[in-house]
Amino acid sequence: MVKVEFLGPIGKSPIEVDASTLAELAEILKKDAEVAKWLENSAVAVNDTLVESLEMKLNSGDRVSLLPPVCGG
Amino acid sequence: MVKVEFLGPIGKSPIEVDASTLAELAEILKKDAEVAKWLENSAVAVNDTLVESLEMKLNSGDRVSLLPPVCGG
Amino acid sequence: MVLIYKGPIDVDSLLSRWYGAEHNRNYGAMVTFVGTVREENGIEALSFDIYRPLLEKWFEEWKRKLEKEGALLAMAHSEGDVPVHTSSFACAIFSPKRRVALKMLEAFVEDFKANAPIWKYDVVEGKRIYAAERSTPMAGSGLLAKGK
Amino acid sequence: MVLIYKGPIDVDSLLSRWYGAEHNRNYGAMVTFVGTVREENGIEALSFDIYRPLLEKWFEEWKRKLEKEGALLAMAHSEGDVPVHTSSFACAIFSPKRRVALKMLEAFVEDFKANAPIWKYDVVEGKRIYAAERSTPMAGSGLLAKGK
Repeated sequence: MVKVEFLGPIGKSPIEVDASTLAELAEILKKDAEVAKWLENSAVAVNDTLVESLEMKLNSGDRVSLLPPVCGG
Repeated sequence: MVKVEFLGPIGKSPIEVDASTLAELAEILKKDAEVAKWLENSAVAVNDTLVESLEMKLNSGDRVSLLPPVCGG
Repeated sequence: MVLIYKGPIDVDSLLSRWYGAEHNRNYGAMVTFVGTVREENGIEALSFDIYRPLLEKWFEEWKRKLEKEGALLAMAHSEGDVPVHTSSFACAIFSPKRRVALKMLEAFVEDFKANAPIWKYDVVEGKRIYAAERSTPMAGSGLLAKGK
Repeated sequence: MVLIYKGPIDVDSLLSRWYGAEHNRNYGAMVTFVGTVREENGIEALSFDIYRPLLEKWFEEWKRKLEKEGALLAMAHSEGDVPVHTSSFACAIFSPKRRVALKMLEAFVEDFKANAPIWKYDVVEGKRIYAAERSTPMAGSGLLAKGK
């Protein structure tokens, strides 16, 4: 199982899902209306490292974070 | 008479000279060895306004300042 | 390490602390940036969420970049509510050379705005409203919207 | 008006004074630059001469330029001896917009170096030596070397 957390304004509690790649996770999240609208403009981190490829393998216990548009300062 | 003051590192006391234009003043200062070497890289102010033309008329009581290369900060 | 304040930054003591720690280490230039909450659109405050693990990584990368230029970077940010006319962000760069400090301050602050994992909310009548229009998708955003 | 210090600037109280006077006037960004005397070439201190009337004119022109952008400029400089690891120059820009503050800080500091009527001396074994090689002729220099 992979833990998915939704940062900042997404305002949703973490969920646990069964996915072995980011591409699989993407398909699962697209079906969640609350989350789907954030996918287009959110960055993705796996275990606190920003990632850029959907092919990335996920292992049980991995933590995936969705980071919506930012504005510090 | 015009008062000429020498700022910063020129380190010379002010002098009074008889000159009716900056061009005339330039000829006088070129004859002063102590001052001549500073003319090439000094800016000139008349009554605390920087000037750019040798044709400028000088009136009795005017104050001319020589400003050698600067380095603040 | 990024200094995180709960609420507004105490700017006087922060700048004094930074200057005090570094002025005798032979840096010729200190530049600082302080961001203060403006009164506009009827807000009472801004409020911030921070994702600390990634903020720390992002900051340490910038710190290393500046170290290569012989310069030192320090940063503080607020979490939670920051009332109008108080400050939520501060940073300082110490450098032997003034040009490095001036160039890097601008580059750092612009990248901070675009990529530091911090979320901003307007606080109006006690309610937090995400500042969506002023926010920027981080580099690499939209990955999970791709695919089939 | 430029604040002139006899000897080193008290940076803590100066920055605190500037921030304190302006943070509640709805400027979103404060940027500051502080110049500190580096220990190099065996100097004990730097020393400065200032020609105040022209410094004031030069500064007021910059102040007006920044006011057109909605920004506020403040500056302090030392006269006389400033020991190694103490500070001789400070400035601050307050602006509603961060980009104006960042751009203008760089432009102001560079023009300050090139055109503010201030002369610098190294102090070595109590003697003042004009820093000729690090100095820049002001705009328009050489006028009196022209002619016949």
